[in-house]
Amino acid sequence: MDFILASVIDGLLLGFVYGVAAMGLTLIWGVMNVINLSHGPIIALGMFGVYLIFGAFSLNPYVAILIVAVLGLVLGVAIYYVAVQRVINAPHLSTLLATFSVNMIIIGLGTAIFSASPRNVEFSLGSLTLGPITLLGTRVVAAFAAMLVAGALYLFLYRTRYGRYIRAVANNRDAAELMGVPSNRILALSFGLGTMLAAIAGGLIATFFPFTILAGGAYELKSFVIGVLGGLGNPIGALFGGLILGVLEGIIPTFMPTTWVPVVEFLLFVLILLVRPQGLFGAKS
Amino acid sequence: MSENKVAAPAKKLRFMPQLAGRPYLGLSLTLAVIVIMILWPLVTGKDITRETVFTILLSVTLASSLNILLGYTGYVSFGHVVFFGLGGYVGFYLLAIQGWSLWMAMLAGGLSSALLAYLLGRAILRLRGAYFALATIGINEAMRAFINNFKPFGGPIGMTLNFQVYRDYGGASQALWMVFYTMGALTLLAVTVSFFVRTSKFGLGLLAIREDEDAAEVMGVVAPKAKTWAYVLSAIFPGIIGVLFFFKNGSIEPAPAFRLHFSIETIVMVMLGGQGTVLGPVVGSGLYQGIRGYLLTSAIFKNIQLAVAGGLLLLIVLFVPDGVIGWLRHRFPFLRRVLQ
Amino acid sequence: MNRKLLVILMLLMVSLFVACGGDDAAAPAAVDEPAPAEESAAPAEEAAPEEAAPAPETQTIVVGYTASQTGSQNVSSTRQVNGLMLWMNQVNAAGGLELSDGTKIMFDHVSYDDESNTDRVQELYTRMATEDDATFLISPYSSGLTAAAAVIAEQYGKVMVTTGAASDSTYQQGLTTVFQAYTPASRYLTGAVDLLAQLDPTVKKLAFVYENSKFSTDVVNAAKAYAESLGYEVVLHEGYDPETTDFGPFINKLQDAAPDAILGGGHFQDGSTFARQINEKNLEVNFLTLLVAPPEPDFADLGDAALGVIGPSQWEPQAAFTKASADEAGMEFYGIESDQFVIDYEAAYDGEEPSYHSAGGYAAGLLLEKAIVDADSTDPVKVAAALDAMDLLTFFGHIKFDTTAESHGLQIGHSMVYIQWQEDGGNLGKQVVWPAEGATADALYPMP
Amino acid sequence: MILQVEGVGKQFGGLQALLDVTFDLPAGQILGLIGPNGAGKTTLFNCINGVYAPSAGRVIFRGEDVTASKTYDMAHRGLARTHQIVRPLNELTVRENVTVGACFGREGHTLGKASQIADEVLAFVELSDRHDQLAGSLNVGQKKRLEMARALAAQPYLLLLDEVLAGLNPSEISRMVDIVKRIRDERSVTIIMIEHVMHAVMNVSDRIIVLDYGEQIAEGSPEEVANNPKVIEAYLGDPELAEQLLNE
Repeated sequence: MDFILASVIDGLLLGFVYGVAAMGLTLIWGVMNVINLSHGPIIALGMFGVYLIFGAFSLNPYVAILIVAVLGLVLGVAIYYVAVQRVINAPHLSTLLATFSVNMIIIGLGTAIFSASPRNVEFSLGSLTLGPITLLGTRVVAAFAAMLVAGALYLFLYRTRYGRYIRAVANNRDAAELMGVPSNRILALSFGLGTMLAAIAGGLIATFFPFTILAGGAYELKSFVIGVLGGLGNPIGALFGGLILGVLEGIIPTFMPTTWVPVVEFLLFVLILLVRPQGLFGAKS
Repeated sequence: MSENKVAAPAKKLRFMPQLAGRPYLGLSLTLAVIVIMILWPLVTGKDITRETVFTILLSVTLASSLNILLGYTGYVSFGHVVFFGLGGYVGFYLLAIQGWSLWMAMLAGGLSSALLAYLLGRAILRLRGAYFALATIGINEAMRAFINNFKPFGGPIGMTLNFQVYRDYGGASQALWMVFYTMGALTLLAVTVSFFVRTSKFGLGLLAIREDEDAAEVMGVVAPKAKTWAYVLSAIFPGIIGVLFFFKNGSIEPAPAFRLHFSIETIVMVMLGGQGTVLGPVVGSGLYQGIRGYLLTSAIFKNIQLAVAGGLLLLIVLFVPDGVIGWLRHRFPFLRRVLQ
Repeated sequence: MNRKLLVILMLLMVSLFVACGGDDAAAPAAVDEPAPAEESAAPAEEAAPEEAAPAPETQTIVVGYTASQTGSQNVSSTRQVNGLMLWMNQVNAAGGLELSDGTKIMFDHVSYDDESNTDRVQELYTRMATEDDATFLISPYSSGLTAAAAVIAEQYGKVMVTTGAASDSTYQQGLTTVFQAYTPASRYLTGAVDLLAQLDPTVKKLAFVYENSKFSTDVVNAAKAYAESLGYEVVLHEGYDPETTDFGPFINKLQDAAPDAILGGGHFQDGSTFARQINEKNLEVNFLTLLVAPPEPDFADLGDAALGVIGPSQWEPQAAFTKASADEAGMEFYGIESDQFVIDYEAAYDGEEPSYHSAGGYAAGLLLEKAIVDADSTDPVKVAAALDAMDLLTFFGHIKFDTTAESHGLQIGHSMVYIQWQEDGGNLGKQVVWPAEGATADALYPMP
Repeated sequence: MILQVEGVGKQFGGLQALLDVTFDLPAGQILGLIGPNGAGKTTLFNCINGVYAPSAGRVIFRGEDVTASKTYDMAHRGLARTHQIVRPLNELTVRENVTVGACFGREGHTLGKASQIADEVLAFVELSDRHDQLAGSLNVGQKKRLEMARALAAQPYLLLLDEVLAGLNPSEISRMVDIVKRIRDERSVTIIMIEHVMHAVMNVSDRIIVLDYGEQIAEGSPEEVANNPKVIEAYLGDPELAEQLLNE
């Protein structure tokens, strides 16, 4: 019983962070119907951002994440204007390949600069022992940070003017344009927010797992799964999707070999796409 | 959309080969190019040329197969490597563990990929656009994770071939040549199949689906069936050459067999040459491998070859979405007869 | 119209030929070697062999290998290449080898970065075997990459000495030209089981948590069978994927299964992470043996997490393989002695302490050298025959290869030692704890 | 009877788009289908040709119950249609577009035969000179005729025309009306046409059905329908305007 509880809690804490990564992916999909295939490398850049800032200035990693978030936003806006804007109305293949080419560029430059060797942010907040369960400080903080980010995103989308613009553009771009919403700038902002979330997730992961420049790929795939679980285009659903995935990752190893986890995850992913493409919690139709 | 097309020059040539003056000119040209490639290592007499051409032929076959689904039917299969990997695995298992001959193993590899495509096709081809693309990624990853746990196929460490096997094919170095010529023959076959699909009634139905699936169905195209068969056709050759490839490699493991990046590279080759044309994937593969080879070996670019390749891809997607052959066909209408 | 078609046809062909030909023309720029300090001083001959020695008698032999300069295997691989280059520089500095007909053999190398990637390995070994005219090959680091390289060596009939590649299964594929310097994987952890039996005869429950790689699987399969034959109960036997960074699920399972001893790991990165997370999660463990990572000096970076961890090693600086010990055992000794190797290595690489991967790299070169001397030729068939016949002691230990058809090239002479990280006056240090006759300290048990 | 529609209804969520529509259509007639925007005309077409499965009722085509058949089944059975918003296969040539119709329609011709039929049909709709152009590059009037040609190439028994006159100028309209009549007369194809251009539909139809809010409010000859006060009220709104239109 302790074993299952410990596994579930471990999974849940990670699930929050997965949720943040997936929120970024699904926000972009929801607003502009673009699957961002540069999502993984941006997560990796978030990791390296924290690693470098922490290493160079010995800044607290959580302060570093704030800086990384701003950089992530700027990077996303830049990617939008360079690679996405021109093909936003083209067939899906074009946006998939455009964002994938950004993926190649980031990975290529990243490998040249950082090499593909593993890195570690040498940072620890100790651990917290509650009865049979030992929680790592960094993971608990990361889960709280993820909740904060999700809450902030919710407030932004539902309580601010730009948030309303984003929702309007997501709903109907032409209509929003007619009502005077600067849709192109809103799309750029949305893309930036999506990459910002990815970078934050990367930064949080870097505080407890080792990583390489290629490490984002695994989290990108997880984000797909979560996005589909929560409903593509539904950022809040993504947080719940993240929790579900986290719990699954915790629970599955308690009764079968851990290496079966991805089999279950991806089968679930395909199944939900087929049976309930709007996700478990519904999404925009 | 329609404004762009008004500017397109009037086309004077007919599309259907049986009606055109010289029906198979396009095919002959394409095949001639491939035959010359196959003979090239004999001219230089170098093993390394053979290896380079082998890579290009492999790409041509994969790209031409994918083109049937991507270019003709308009479905973006991001996880197409699953057929290469699965076919490779099934064939390798039969070859290495069950002691089948290479030829039977290749056949079995092709058939198992085709069967997988048939079963999957009925289910996932209902999805459109990005959802289909995502589903293919999911299937590839699920398959990789499954094979990683599947003990008969060696699980995570895969399978290796006993070298004694090469003796049946005249020793290791003979076997390499045999593998090369087999690859060449398969490439010719795959391109020929692609041509006949493109110019057949079946192919016309696929093109109609690509342009507007619902309208095509209203006109009587049985889209679910046509799509499934297109999927099956596009899966067979990857399955066959998967066996050949891993036979040459001597071992097979889940990660290299189901490498998502490999699928995406194939899409890039199709795009580069021109999706929906027969010659496009051939030219695209040659160009892509040429560029990649150059970047990998260039003193300036070797460290950032991936970034440079990404930049080129971006330029193509943004500015030449029709690819080389597509662009030539638009720009020089008289070429449409040859560049099919 | 026909002329236009002709022009197009030619254009297409030209473009394709450029595509094919591009690869032929240029070779990937060879990787920059981590330059040993002595290199600049030593091989003037290497720079201009024709002038330094009379032309007809000097033959320069190209040795090809790839290194994982980047990717998951970079730590161990870099040490291995350092060792190999030290050997090459020493041979060349000494004026090369001299055959009985007076021919002088100098060595040169061609190498590339394989990025720890199997596909790259095959591409690059093919290039070295064909385009770069490498006469002999040295393996990359790790069993997985070496298995890929071995295929190419076999296909092109090149003699390859493998190092950093212990997996037994590679040598059971009917290879004829590949020779293993390392003790095979199947004997990696059997000694650890013996050690445990000696430390605490009451222990019964073992757990194996290991990387899903060729090497670790071979290791654990053999160790598990051995342990079970001794009456141990295996309460957990599970593999993790090579790119695993989260060992939480495994640690939870270990907590649940409560074994007396944990054996496993894989390579450097995952092993270090595993040890670190076991420590972070405060898992109670008495005996922890991990593959590959602990013997690496960099393992000390883990601090407390490293303390008490045991690791099998192919070679340790304390190992006393000398000419004297060879004479005592009635064996032939060849090459440098252990002490001298450590001194030379530290001098060459700014005081970097050699690990067994460094020693393995040097040993691979040394074996090749010895085989050429024995064969009195650089002909691959003769060199392979010399390797087949080899039975000697080096600074690296006893070397002898299996010559049966089933597992040709498998190392059957060499054996392992086991180290443990112990605290000595506030400093972490490696101590040899097994086998008893070579031990420099008693094993800490239970581990702190 | 070539087509019998029996009590067909269609509901989308809470919206009742069609309710209990019933009519018979004998072979060789031209049936006009009129009604205000949103009356459910296109929905009725969609229920007949299989785009939607009706929520209630039956569709019988040439004596067989074809309710909720797939669109391609209906095409094979000899039903062809055009779309209100044209759907050309943009990247294919005009001729290829029409060939698709012939290849996959009722007869399922081979490619060679189909392209002969395509040439013939293109001549019939007066698009021969455009046959090698990409369909996407045609103007609206040409696209409408292309839609028609594609449907005709299938050699259907029944042709559903959805606002083929919308967006055409007067000369194009009279040309199209002429084509519609010739389809019935020369090719003995039964036709149902949705139309807003009153004088045209009154002119060519043998019979007219009027839909309003999904319900069938009138049926009869053009004169009967035109003089039906319910129709004038519901559909035409202003009786005077209606009269004006009829007299055009």
